[in-house]
Amino acid sequence: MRGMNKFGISLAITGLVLLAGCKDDKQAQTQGQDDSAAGGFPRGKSLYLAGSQWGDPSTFNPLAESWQAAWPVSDRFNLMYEPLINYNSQTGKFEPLLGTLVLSDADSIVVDINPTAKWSDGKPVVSTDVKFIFELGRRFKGAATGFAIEFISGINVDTVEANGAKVERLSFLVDKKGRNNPLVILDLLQAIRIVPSHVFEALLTANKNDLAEVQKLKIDSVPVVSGPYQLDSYSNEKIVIKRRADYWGNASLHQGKLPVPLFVIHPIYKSNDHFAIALQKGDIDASQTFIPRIWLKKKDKVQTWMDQAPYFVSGAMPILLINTTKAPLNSKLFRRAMAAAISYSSIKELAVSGYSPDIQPGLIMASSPLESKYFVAEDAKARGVLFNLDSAKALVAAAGVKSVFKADGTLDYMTDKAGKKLPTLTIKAPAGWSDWEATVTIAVKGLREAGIDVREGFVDAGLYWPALPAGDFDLIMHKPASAVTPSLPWSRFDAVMSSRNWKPIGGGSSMNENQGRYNSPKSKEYNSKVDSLLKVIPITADEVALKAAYAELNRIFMDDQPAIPLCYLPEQFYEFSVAHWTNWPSEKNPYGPAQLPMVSAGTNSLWQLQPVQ
Amino acid sequence: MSAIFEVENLSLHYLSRWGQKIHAVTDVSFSMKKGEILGIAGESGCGKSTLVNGLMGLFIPPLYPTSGDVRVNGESLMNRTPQDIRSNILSRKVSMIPQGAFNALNPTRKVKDIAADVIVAHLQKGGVTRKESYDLLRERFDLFGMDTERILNSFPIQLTAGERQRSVIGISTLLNPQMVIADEPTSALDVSTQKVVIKMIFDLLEKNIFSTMIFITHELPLLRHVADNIGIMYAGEFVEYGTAEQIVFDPRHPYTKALMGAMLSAEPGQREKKPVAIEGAPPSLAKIISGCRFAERCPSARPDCKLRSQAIRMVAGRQVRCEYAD
Amino acid sequence: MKLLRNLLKSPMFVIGAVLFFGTILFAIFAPFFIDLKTAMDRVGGQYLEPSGSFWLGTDDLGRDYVKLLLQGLRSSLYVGFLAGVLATTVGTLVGIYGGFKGGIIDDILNMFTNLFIVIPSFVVLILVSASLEQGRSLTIIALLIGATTWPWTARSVRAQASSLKSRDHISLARINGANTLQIIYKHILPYLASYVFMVFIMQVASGILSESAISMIGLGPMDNVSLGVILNQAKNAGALGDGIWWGIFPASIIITVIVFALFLINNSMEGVFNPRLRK
Amino acid sequence: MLKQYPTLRYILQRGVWYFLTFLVAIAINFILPRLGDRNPVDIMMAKASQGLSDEAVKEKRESFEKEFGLIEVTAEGKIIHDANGKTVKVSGFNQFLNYLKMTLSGDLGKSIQKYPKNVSDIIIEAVPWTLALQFPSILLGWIFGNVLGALAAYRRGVFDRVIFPMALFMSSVPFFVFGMVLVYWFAVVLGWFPAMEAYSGALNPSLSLEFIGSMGYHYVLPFFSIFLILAGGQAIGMRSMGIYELGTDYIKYAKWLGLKETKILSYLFRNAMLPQLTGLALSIGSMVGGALITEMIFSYPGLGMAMLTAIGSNDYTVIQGCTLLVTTSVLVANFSVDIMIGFLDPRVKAGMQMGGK
Repeated sequence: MRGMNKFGISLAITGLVLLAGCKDDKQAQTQGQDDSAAGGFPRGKSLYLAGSQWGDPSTFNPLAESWQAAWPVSDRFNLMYEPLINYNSQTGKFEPLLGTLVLSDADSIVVDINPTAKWSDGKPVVSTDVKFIFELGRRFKGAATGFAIEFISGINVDTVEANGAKVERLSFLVDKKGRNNPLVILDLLQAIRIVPSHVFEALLTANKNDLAEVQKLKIDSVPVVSGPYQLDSYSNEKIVIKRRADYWGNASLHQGKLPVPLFVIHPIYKSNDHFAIALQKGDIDASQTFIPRIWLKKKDKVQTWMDQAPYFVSGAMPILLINTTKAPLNSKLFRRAMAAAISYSSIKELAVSGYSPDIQPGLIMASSPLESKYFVAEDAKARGVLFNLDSAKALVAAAGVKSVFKADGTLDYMTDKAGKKLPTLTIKAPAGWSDWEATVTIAVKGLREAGIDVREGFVDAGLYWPALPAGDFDLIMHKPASAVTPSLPWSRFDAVMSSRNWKPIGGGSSMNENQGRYNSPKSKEYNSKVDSLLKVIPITADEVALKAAYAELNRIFMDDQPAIPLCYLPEQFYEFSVAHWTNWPSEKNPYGPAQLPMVSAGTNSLWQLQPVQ
Repeated sequence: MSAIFEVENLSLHYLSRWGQKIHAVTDVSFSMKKGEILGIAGESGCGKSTLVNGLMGLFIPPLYPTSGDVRVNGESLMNRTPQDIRSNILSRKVSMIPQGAFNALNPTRKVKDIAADVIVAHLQKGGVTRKESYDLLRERFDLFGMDTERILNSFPIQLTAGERQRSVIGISTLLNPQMVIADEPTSALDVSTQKVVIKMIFDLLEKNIFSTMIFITHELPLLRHVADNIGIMYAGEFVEYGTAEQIVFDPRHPYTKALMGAMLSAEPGQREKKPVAIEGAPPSLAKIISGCRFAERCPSARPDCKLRSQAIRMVAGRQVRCEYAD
Repeated sequence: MKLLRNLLKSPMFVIGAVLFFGTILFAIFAPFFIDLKTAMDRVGGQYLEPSGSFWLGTDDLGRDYVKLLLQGLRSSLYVGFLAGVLATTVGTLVGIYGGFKGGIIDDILNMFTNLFIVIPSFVVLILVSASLEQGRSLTIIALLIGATTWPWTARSVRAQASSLKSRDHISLARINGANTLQIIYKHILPYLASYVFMVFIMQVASGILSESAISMIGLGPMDNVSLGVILNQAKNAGALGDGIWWGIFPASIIITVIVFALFLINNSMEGVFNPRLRK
Repeated sequence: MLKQYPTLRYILQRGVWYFLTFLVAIAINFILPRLGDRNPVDIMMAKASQGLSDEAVKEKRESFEKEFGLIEVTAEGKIIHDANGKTVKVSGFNQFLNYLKMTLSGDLGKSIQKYPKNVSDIIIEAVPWTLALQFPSILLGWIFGNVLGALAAYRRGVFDRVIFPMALFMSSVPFFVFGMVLVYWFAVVLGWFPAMEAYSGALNPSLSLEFIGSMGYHYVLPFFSIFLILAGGQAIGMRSMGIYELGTDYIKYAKWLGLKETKILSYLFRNAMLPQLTGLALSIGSMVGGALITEMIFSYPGLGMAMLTAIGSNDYTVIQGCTLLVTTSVLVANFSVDIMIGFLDPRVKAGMQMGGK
């Protein structure tokens, strides 16, 4: 026995040493950023927000591409870096931030820079900073904001007198020869966050003017920011930002108040079900992830914008995108047949936990307060297809496709006009995305009952993403224009129907919009109306004309059915817990939009939340 | 001189996993005086080894005593705790030289450590340190004219079969036991090694390290020279028990006769290890046998042999388990 | 026969065999009473509690868990058996051939066996499934499991075969001019049969376990439900947090019971075949 | 040449074999993910190309392809274009050579999803957690299971009749099933222990008592989910081995010699443990596999989680890095156990000498 003991003890000691070693390791990793956290983050002063960072935080560089940057530098989060203006998805209005929107027309968009806006190093935010980021694409091809120059031909700077102070006035000129699209410029103004040019010009100089080198910097040690929070510490488990007492906006935008939470902490969870558990246990205060059966969580103080179904404010529209170049999918009758064979109510109830209102035919989100004004109910009634298996079968027959059923009543295969057997169609969707998998499963069931030979084609996400722009699919799940921006619903139509960059499938061609290759400009059936409407809408100011244009576009969509909208989902699943913080914006207390207090205008609720004593 | 070792009507059985009893040894009695050497012989599977395994009062499952008694110096070994047996009997009073010494040594321990374990286990606490026990060992192993240092410092696998067997004998007799049970100590050895091993055992006897011994072997001629008394076993029973002279030159039980005939006729060196020159096989011991156990194979069996079980009776000065023997 | 009688005396074997064969019979014959064609159909709301009409409730897609679990059970058994048969066949052939033939071929086979034993099979599974083009089917997963677990069979069969090789009756057969195949077929396989059967039992168990583990990490079959897929879906759909025990426990219990039954059978057989354990 | 140094000879022989196995493992690691015709750059471009002009996309693609060693570059690192302005693909064999060179120098490339993060950094960050989670639970489970198994073998009787079926049952429960049951019961229903993560979200890693306490509190459920199941399996194996050893001649002889029970138990344990040691090393592979799911269930930030995230997002370079690490550690574990057994069991070395191989 003695020999064994010795052996066991030595192994145990090895284990302890390794353990100790690992702790040292972890420490080293966060050292230098971590001075305040030695005693932990007091719950009453910390706000836990989740769902925007899934992987290890790799860089906090605002020039890095959005998919690389970590929260809150990525996406449209305004906590560290801020855009010129905020878009309030509840009111559809622009709110001032680093700048104030003065005027927007077909020629230019004019913004005054807020004269009190300051960087954390005390320098004022100036037009040079704005020009730096908006025009970076002119200097470097690899700039993440490079697409801005496709829309903006130039930025004029004037100095004007406003309320007795000198103010820099910026005019963003619409590039008439280019995309000629002031709508997208508005999108850009609320999306592109301004960075301190004096910092980054210096970095560029230090790196031989090589942007790629500068993009590799992590910028994670006391970065110069303009927003209300500053990076405190981060690890693979969470990102912590800390309130800046000297944030310029406290005085100018928030009546001198400080944001209430001292720390905003973003835990990094890897799997969907963990968000639900964390929210229930009060470990996180708000999340923007899909959590099924949210009503079961009410007892655990988890709430949403609305108290009952659909619980969330719709903003995004998952669709089934169709490869319109492939027989029999190239027949609009066949596509309409498919649209009639899918039980939207089942999808709503089972796949998305009832978080969708009843959907209407067409690409305009009828239930959205921002879009409903363009929706024409009569058109939808006259032209749209609703779930109806009999009419689906009739449309299949009308498309010249014959369904062959087996003896037991299940579908065997389809034949075309010539009697030739058609191959089974598949719906491509990323495996493991549970709500999409469920949606596809429900769709397939209805389609097969209607005699349409379709199967689920769940693939690894790594195959899904490249397949989309390449057009490598029969049918594919897709969520076009998923963020609520000023350009909706135009951007959704553009993403599904535009032939602007039409390229045939194959040979490595890729399209970032209209991946179903609808409406080829080279074909005889080319409907030029679509592209001209898409061109005209952004520069139409007249509401009546705008409504007519949208109505016409939507009619074409319903007639041609290049894609099948499946349900309306929120832009973000805004769910919050009142266990530690109260006074969240909600339907009954609608002082802000249904967004987490880190996105666009949702950020303002940071000044309104109240800690639970 | 009174008997130092007595076995009285000893029966032993194995308990199988399925609860089946196998009566491997039935009703064996004998007694030994100091200095006596008892030989036990019989076909393999006759229960010789089982018998000697049951003579130390330590029953290793699945072997269990059924009935009877074993006494050392008049003290019964039955119904004593294993601790008691271990500290008072084993290695000191009765010691075992097991069959197949090839595997009897712990393969991951050096010979000296195994031997030292024995000394440490039996001497009072604080009596002997491990180091002192090594010295003791060396002394004893030197007695045998062996390559002491090498052997003691070797793992069993580094030794030859003969060296291993001699080590086992050395270890078994370390504490000068009153008596030794040697279970076929020379089987599985080549002839010249056999001789060395036998010589060692007799050296030990001569040097008075022990004096009393039960010796199990196939080598009947060897028994004739060595043993004072011989017991012949068949199917778990002693069928004949007498002096070496009586058994070897004047066997009375039909089985003993057959056995002697088979063994003594063969040329030396060509003797079969399994002395089966008799047709048929012993009966299964899983069932209770009512008649004479040898009746099936007995050349002189009579019809009523299978009906009655046989009792020991005295024939020509020795015990015989056959009512018709004369 | 005697063997079977001995086995039947072991309560462990009886329990294991009843559980396992009961499960198999259920998987085979239940579809005559429970219509599996509608297993994937929605029959009610999301996660309905177990009730008279749905004994085990419904899943997140409103499907009847009884049917789903039956389908999953069939898939898991299918994977287990296919993987088990493949691993046992390949392993036995390699093991017998190597163990019996010896020489350079044995050395090479042995090297491969050891190689695949030290390279964890789940690593191979992950790497291969990550590169599968046409999606992962139940059959492909079963074949992959079988293809990575055969070395365990090969190793133990080889040891047995090489100990058999030197036995008298085989040397005799060899002297009498029997060729290798004949010897293997007539003299080695019968001796090994019970042993190979035990190995097979373990391979089936490990096949079922591997499949469920692979499905749990999201690399499961895309064309069918299995018990692992059911668990993975329930976990992804947040059944754990909502206390929906019927989404987790029935499938878990079925996997555990099958594997437990197989372990029981294997261990009781080991007790009978291994004389040391039997004593 | 090394005949007079059997130990050294033995170590060298094993070492060479394991090194060859390592090379094969690298080859497998290289080939398997490349069986399908997918390319890390495609996956990266699907995200990275958004909002870029066609020309910028082409340039970006080429720079990624250069970074991942898919196209030929000049000695100065410039991308080579052919007459048509197209890039020149590196042959599969040369890619393998590069991969081999990089791997042997410890460079595992860059993550696809977390670009430009190095795979080795991801692994270095994750490994301590996996070690912290698995090492104690595997080790303690192994020891506990073996002690239990040895006792069951030695005592048999009621003890065995209770322990054995329980251990058998525990060993047939999949890791993740047990983990989920623990979460459901102790975290969701009873709320005694946290359901996930390695430490409280309110803390940053430090050496404070508070943090260590939090780590311990979060460690309870994952620890038991591995510990109990592992102990079950080990107990079964040890029991078999123990019963086998119990029947051996040397144990009987030791008993007849009157050795103390503890001494005999130590003989038994030590000798029965030798094959168990090999088993420990061999099953580290499957343990890492099983514990991978444990980390997923408990959202533990270790290697399993890193691998799982990589699988979910098709981060092949990370998957490859992780699998290579797992394979390597299994090889190292096996190698060390081989060496250890070489010292502990004289039969092994002697076998080598006698076999003359």
